[in-house]
Amino acid sequence: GGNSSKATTKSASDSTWTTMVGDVISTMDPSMSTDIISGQALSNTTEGLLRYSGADLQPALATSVPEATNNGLTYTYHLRKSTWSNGTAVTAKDFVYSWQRTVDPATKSQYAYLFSGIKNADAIMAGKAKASTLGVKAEGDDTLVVTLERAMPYFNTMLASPTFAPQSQAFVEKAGSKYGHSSKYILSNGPYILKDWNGTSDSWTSVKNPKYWNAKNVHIKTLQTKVVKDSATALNLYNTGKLDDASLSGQQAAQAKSNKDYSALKQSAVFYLEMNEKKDSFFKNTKIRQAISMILNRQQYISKVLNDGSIPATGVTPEGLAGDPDDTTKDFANEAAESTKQYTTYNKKEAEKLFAEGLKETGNSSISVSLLSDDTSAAKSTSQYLQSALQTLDGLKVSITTVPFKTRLTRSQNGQFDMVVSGWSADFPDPITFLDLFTSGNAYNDGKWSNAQYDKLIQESKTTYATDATKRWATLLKAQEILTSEAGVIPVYQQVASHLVNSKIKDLKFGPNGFYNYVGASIK
Amino acid sequence: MEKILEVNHLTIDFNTFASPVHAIRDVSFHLNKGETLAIVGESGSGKSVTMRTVMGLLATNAKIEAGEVKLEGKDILKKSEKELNAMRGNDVAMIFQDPMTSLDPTMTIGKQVAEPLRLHTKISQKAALKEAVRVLELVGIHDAARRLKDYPHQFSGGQRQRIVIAIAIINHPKVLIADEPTTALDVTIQAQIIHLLQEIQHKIDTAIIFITHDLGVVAGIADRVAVMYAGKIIESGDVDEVFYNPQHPYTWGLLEAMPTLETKRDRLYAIPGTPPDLLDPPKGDAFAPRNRYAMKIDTEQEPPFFQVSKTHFAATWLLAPGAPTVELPPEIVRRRKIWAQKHPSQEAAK
Amino acid sequence: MSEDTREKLVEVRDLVQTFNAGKKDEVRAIQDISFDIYRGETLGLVGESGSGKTTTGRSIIRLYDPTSGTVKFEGEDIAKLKNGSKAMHQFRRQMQMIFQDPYASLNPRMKVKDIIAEGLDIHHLVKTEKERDDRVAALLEEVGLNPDHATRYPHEFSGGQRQRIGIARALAVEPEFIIADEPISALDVSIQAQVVNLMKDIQDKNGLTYLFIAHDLSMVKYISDRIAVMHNGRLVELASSDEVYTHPLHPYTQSLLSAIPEPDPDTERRRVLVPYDASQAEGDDKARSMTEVFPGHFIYAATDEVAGYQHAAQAAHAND
Amino acid sequence: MADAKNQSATAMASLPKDAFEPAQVDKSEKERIAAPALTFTQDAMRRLRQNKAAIISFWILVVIAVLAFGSFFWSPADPNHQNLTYSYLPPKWGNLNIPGLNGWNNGVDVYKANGIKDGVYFLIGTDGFGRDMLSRLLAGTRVSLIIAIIATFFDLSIGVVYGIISGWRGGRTDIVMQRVIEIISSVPNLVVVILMLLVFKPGLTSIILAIALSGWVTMARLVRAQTLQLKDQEYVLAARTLGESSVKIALKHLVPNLSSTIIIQTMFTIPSAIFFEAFLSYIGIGIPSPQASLGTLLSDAQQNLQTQPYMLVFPAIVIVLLMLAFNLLGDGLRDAFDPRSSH
Amino acid sequence: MIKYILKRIAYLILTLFLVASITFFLMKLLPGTPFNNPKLTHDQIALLNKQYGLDKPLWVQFFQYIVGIAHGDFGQSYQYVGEPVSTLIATRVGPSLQLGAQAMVVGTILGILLGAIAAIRKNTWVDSVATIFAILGRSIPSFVFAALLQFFVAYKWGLFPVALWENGFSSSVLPTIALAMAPLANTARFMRTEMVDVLNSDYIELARSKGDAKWQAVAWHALRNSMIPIVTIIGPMAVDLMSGSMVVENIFAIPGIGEQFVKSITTNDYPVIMGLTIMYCFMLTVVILIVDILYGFIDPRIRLTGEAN
Ligand SMILES: Nc1ncnc2c1ncn2[C@@H]1O[C@H](COP(=O)(O)OP(=O)(O)OP(=O)(O)O)[C@@H](O)[C@H]1O
Ligand SMILES: Nc1ncnc2c1ncn2[C@@H]1O[C@H](COP(=O)(O)OP(=O)(O)OP(=O)(O)O)[C@@H](O)[C@H]1O
Ligand SMILES: [Mg+2]
Ligand SMILES: [Mg+2]
Repeated sequence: GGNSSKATTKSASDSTWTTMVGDVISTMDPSMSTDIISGQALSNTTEGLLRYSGADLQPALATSVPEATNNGLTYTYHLRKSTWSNGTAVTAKDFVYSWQRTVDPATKSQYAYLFSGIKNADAIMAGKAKASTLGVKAEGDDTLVVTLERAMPYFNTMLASPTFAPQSQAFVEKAGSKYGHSSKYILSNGPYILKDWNGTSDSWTSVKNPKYWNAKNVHIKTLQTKVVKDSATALNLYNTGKLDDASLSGQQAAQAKSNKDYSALKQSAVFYLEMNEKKDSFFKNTKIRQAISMILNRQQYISKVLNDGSIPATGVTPEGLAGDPDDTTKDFANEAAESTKQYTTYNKKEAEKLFAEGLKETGNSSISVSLLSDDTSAAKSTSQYLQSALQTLDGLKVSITTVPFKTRLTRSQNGQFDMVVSGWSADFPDPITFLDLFTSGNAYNDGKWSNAQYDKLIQESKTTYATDATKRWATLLKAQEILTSEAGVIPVYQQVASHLVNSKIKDLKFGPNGFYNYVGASIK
Repeated sequence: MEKILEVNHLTIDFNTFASPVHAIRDVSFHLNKGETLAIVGESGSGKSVTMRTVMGLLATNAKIEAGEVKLEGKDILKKSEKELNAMRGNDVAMIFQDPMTSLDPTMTIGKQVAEPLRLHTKISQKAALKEAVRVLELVGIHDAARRLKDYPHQFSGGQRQRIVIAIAIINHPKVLIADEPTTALDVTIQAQIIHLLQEIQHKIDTAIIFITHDLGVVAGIADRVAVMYAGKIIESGDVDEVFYNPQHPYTWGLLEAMPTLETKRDRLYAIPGTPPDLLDPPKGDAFAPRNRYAMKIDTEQEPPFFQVSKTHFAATWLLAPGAPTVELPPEIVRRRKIWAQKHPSQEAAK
Repeated sequence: MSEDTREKLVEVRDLVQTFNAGKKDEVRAIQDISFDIYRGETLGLVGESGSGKTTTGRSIIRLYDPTSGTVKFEGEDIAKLKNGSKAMHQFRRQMQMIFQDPYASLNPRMKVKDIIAEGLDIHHLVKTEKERDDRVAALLEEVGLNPDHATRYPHEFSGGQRQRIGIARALAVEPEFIIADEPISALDVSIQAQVVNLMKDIQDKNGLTYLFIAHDLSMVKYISDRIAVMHNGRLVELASSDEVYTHPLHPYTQSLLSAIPEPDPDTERRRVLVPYDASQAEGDDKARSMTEVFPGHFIYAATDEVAGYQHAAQAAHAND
Repeated sequence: MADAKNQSATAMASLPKDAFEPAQVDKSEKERIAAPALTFTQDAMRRLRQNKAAIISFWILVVIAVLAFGSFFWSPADPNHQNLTYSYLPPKWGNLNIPGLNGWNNGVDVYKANGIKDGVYFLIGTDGFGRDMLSRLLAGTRVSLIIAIIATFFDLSIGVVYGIISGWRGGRTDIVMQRVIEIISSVPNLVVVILMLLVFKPGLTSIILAIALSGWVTMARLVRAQTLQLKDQEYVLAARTLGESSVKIALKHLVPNLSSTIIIQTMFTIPSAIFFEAFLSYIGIGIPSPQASLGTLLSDAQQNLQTQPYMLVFPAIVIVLLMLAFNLLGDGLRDAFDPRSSH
Repeated sequence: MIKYILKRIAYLILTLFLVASITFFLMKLLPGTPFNNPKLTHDQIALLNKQYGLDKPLWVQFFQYIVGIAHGDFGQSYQYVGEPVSTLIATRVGPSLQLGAQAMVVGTILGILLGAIAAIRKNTWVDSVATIFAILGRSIPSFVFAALLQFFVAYKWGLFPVALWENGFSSSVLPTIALAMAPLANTARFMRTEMVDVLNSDYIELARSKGDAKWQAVAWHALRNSMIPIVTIIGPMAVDLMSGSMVVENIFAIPGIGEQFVKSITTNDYPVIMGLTIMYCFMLTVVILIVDILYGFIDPRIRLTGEAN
């Protein structure tokens, strides 16, 4: 149904919103997409059960945001009537098919693990069960029942992610290997339809989908996206009116802060320093880790060097990710930081003292380590700062090893490092997406920090307190406090994306899952 | 006889990084209509520089210190660049030493031969090419019409030199300067080219200045001869005068040093030493250090021209009144004998 | 013919030298030539440019390996000398070369002293530095140069001086046989005689044998005992130098001689060029070889032409 | 010639009495060499000295090299020392109020705005980490020069030897070696370098190695071509007829006469290497931080072009000076070593 | 001629084969498989390895890779899962070729002019200015130069689009200028040297003595002859353009393969690196071949024999 696009783009050229990203869309297959760029594109073209409007989780294809039943193990969604852009109806079966497809190992989805917790998902992924046994059932065309293996109080928050969007079996099978590789092989049920995208294009256009159930609330007719890698170029383009939204690099952001168009988007992403306790036993010493954390002058680093609006991290969970179930004005990260602030605050004296003690305890007179870093510009500057800051500790020598980004990931994974700065961005807006990482045995726990109490608390949050929001909150807070005070990993900063956004746009909301929601937004 | 070209007191220096090179030092000569003047002299004696001056093609670092070059009475040193362009290839034309390098390797010979015509007359390309064919046939390129589109590398050395000659004569120049046109060629081809030049001279009645260092070639082609040494003309006269009644010891040396097919002696006469460095020419007569007859005055003062006959001059103190009579080398004695036979009336000078 | 009385120093037999054999740009530089050089004589080699003179010289001194045929030096086939062998070493001493270009034949980055002494060093002819210097000084003196110039560089010398340095280098190893490849063509007229005289003096003094290559026939005649005329990679005539000049038999030689300019206006005025048509005397398919048509006088001729040449030779001599 | 007579008449009048005595000509005068004794290199150097641009370039290079390598021993500050309070300070020369050098940037007195103590100033400013840019520039120039020089050294050793062997041996050896070169040079050297950097561990050594491995081809080609010419030179033939061995001929006759080609090519290789490192830094696989090189300084500065333009200016001046100087010196050397060019 | 071209094509294939093999094995030397992502289960990894043929013995992989290349199949990108490398290249090669060609044409033509002027006015201020200009062109890294062009010419003065590949020709102007600087400088240098030689040659003197004015001698005789050696540096310059294009495409946000190459390097997308390497080689060898053939047309003295030189 792309007929209307011609008319819309022509009649309302002012109703076009042009934005930029740093890279191309990798895939438009919801099962395969993992990055933020394809995620945004998918969130424009697909409609899942729920949708974030700012921090609000709102019903989308589901008529309401249901509560869990059956001890938190069952969720039942009632679907409203809606159609795909080719006119066929979107049914509960499309969800079942989509989810099963993603979990099926044959699909090789990297995000399949997000389904872990849904009944049989782990078994399917391990190849021990058939995809059809996944705990998701269509009851008729408009009811979807999800059965979990364990209570996941944050389950609804995940559903706003494109990974949980519906897919039409008929379409997917017809498209075959080309599915999601060009506009022709994409089926939309969301607010927009992706046009002139060939799989590797450097720019793409999303035009309003007239068949979208909520089309009346889609006011911006056309979204244009350009790939611009150089930040100076982006700024020049913005200044010449070629872009309505440009992201800024550090110094640009620092200068733009007084600009009325300036907008800082807190990302649910935190960068933290991991120390390889398995390789270097001295890192098992808490005092050494604490000293390292306390020698970092995060505030100064961020305001002087990074300067892109990022904020010091007080823990691994980013600010603005999750609110206290009892008092939504209270933020998890802030609450957790209250008691652990001193461990993430610059305190040279204390750090030196702790480090000296730590050295003595481990029987080292000095240690020399290498800091693994990659060649992205943020990583480069962070590692340089870290090196310089850490070396102010007597007896600590740091060298930097720079490798390409992907190699850095591989090496982190394989434990080939002494220290490494890693980043994690939320899969869904719940602290557990971060805290889970540092349990013993988690594949992402590169530093192999291990704390029995921490493990127990995380476990309890998933079991004992799974359905008790308040208790669960407290448990997670406690866990984070342990992680921070023990300096199991050392949080450095939370990423904030500085943008210049044309002020002609109204009601453009940025969700905690990292995506803009263009539904409801309009241009003056 | 009508003088077509006159060079008077030409003096040229070259600026080089070290110090000025005094390449031409007060050179005077003239060229009559239709005659052939040969200029002989060894490498670096200033033959080419003199001819470039006549063509108005001196290098940028050259400085004309004095003198005039009159073509049909007009001083070309005073001509504008435009007038010079109109003169070159039309009134005066030049043939260069090396046929291998003096043709543009990337242009067909037809175009190259026709170029002077196109430059100096308002003739169509077609007509110019037709004329080129005619001239090429004239210089002995067979089947010229067919070869117009060929490139220089498709011709032999001798043929190329003929093409160069064709370029020079296509506009029937009044003066044709041939700067060592045969030095790079074989004797057999050299003989053909010289023969060809003579023929052409008869046909188009041009005056030729022929530059060479080979006295044998001179004997064959010249009406008059000028001998240059170290930037000066040291002897000039009719060809018979220079060959049979030479006056300058350098000319003697050259004639003696060349074995003829008849002469066979134990040793050749060799002029000792090497030509002077024009950066720093010796005081007095530049030839004095190599002159077996050198007198004291030779090392102190440059000899002026002494007139031997109406047409014959030589710059050597040996001709000065009061200079001693020297014992002539046998080869010169032999030549003087021939001179005496030819001019029984006139006693050979000294 | 009196060859039995003289010792053959160099024997060239059926020498063929083809460059880039089998390729498109194949050049048959020498096509089957044979001649001898006797000890103590000077053999002049003349011919037009590109006729294969240089190639002949270089093949004899084994700068090229011949395509076929043999070159014997003092009775030994030089092709059998192995690189690096003692015999080869010895051969490199006995035969030397003087080159055409006085500018290209001296390494611009070496002092005159080291250029001349290079052979001394290679053949270990001097033991001490002093002996080396003395030897170089003596050689410089011998070629008429100032021994003080030993520490100068080649570019400071004039062409004639450089050519004399080249001669000194060749003489340093006391060779028996010297190939002089157009040693004077690049020199000024006033200098040429210096070099020719020098070569002659040295020959008289040291009993050297020369192969003297040139295209200036007057000089060649002056210095040579016998003259070989080359054309198109072939030897066309070989005889004593007087014989070649006075009684040239081969049409090419006749043409060549008719073209030599002489510094004599009267002679020049009488000059008649004899054109040469190669297709008649070489170009057709007749099998030709060097044939002695008069004692000591060889002509490149086919069997049916021999009689004519013999007749011409006898007629010419009868007129003397 | 009309007045030749008059001339002779005037000249005659003043002739001394003994004028016609035979002259005592000094025999050595006949073989006199007028020019002073100069080696070929001296002669070339003399010609080089005529070339003002080349001489100025030479001195610029000397100054830059001395400063850069001197900074190994003395530098205004530790190039890697961070002091975040001094972050992004523009150049300031004491209290001189020259625009661009007075501590102002984008209309703000940055020193004042950041409350920097009086008397603290940085001649060419600081970067985001508060590192002294001057020290970094010196150290960076040094690294770039080291890369260039070592890479060139490898390039020379491989390229020259390869070229000489290929040219000298000729025949089949040459054909094979030329094919190899042809194949190597049809792989863009950029690709070679990048592959090298991917396989080896990134860092100074790898960059040098990578540039060296891919850079020798041009040198080899030039040397081969020159060797082909030289080997037919009569002085080489003369050495052969004297029985000189190939190795000795290469050392005594080829290398000295190749030297000008080699020097000149080096003059062009060095700036290419510097340039190449800059490029690698831009695409993110250059010298690892915190080390500075001209490339990293420039690519950092390019990102801040609009906000901290001074960060670009000084490294750019240095790289441009280096390039100009090496190129002009190279040109000068080429002319100086070419005997045909008289001035 | 035909034989010559066939022979060259054979070499080209051999070269590509060698390059492909070398790259293939080099890439295999790199540590780690691309899929050791803890988010993936063993099964998934096994399946991915199977999809990319990584489960087979090395020589089988190699064989399949070579066979694939012969059929124009360069495998699939790791980065864009499932996207064929050939599509990736095909969709992006256009802008790069356009820019490269434009830069080459502009650079060589201006370079020839600049070099010629410098040579004609040798040792005057014109020569110095031209020389310095040419060297400056080589002295400023292209990323700096491109950024300056964008900031001043496009942004401050508004003469051309700032970036992006959407205004047709005008989008290509600045990137072309940025790219053309290197070939311009190179050509100018070469041209000057050559022209100085040619202007000293006998045939120019002959032309002048025919009555050609200085400019006529230059235009009719000197230019063409001095341009002959320029042809030989076109190949190397094309290589320069490749590295230049990576930078320029990045800065001007142009969807070309240079930018793709940089990205594949920083993301270890080996199949794409390999594919692009082979493609670069291919383009370069083709350029060299064309240049060699052109050479014969430009210089009548050169006849193409079996020998390449
Ligand atoms: N452009 C120049 N700059 C400096 N010196 C020059 C220049 N042109 C000629 N000379 C010098 O002027 C002198 C005369 O040179 P010219 O070319 O006239 O000699 P020539 O008699 O023609 O010699 P050849 O027989 O070698 O052609 C020489 O010493 C030469 O070095
Ligand atoms: N190395 C080589 N490769 C290919 N062809 C060659 C080689 N050397 C000589 N020739 C060719 O062989 C032929 C004979 O050359 P050669 O040098 O022996 O002649 P020449 O009689 O010495 O001539 P010149 O009088 O010009 O010195 C010529 O056609 C020449 O081009
Ligand atoms: Mg001359
Ligand atoms: Mg020869």
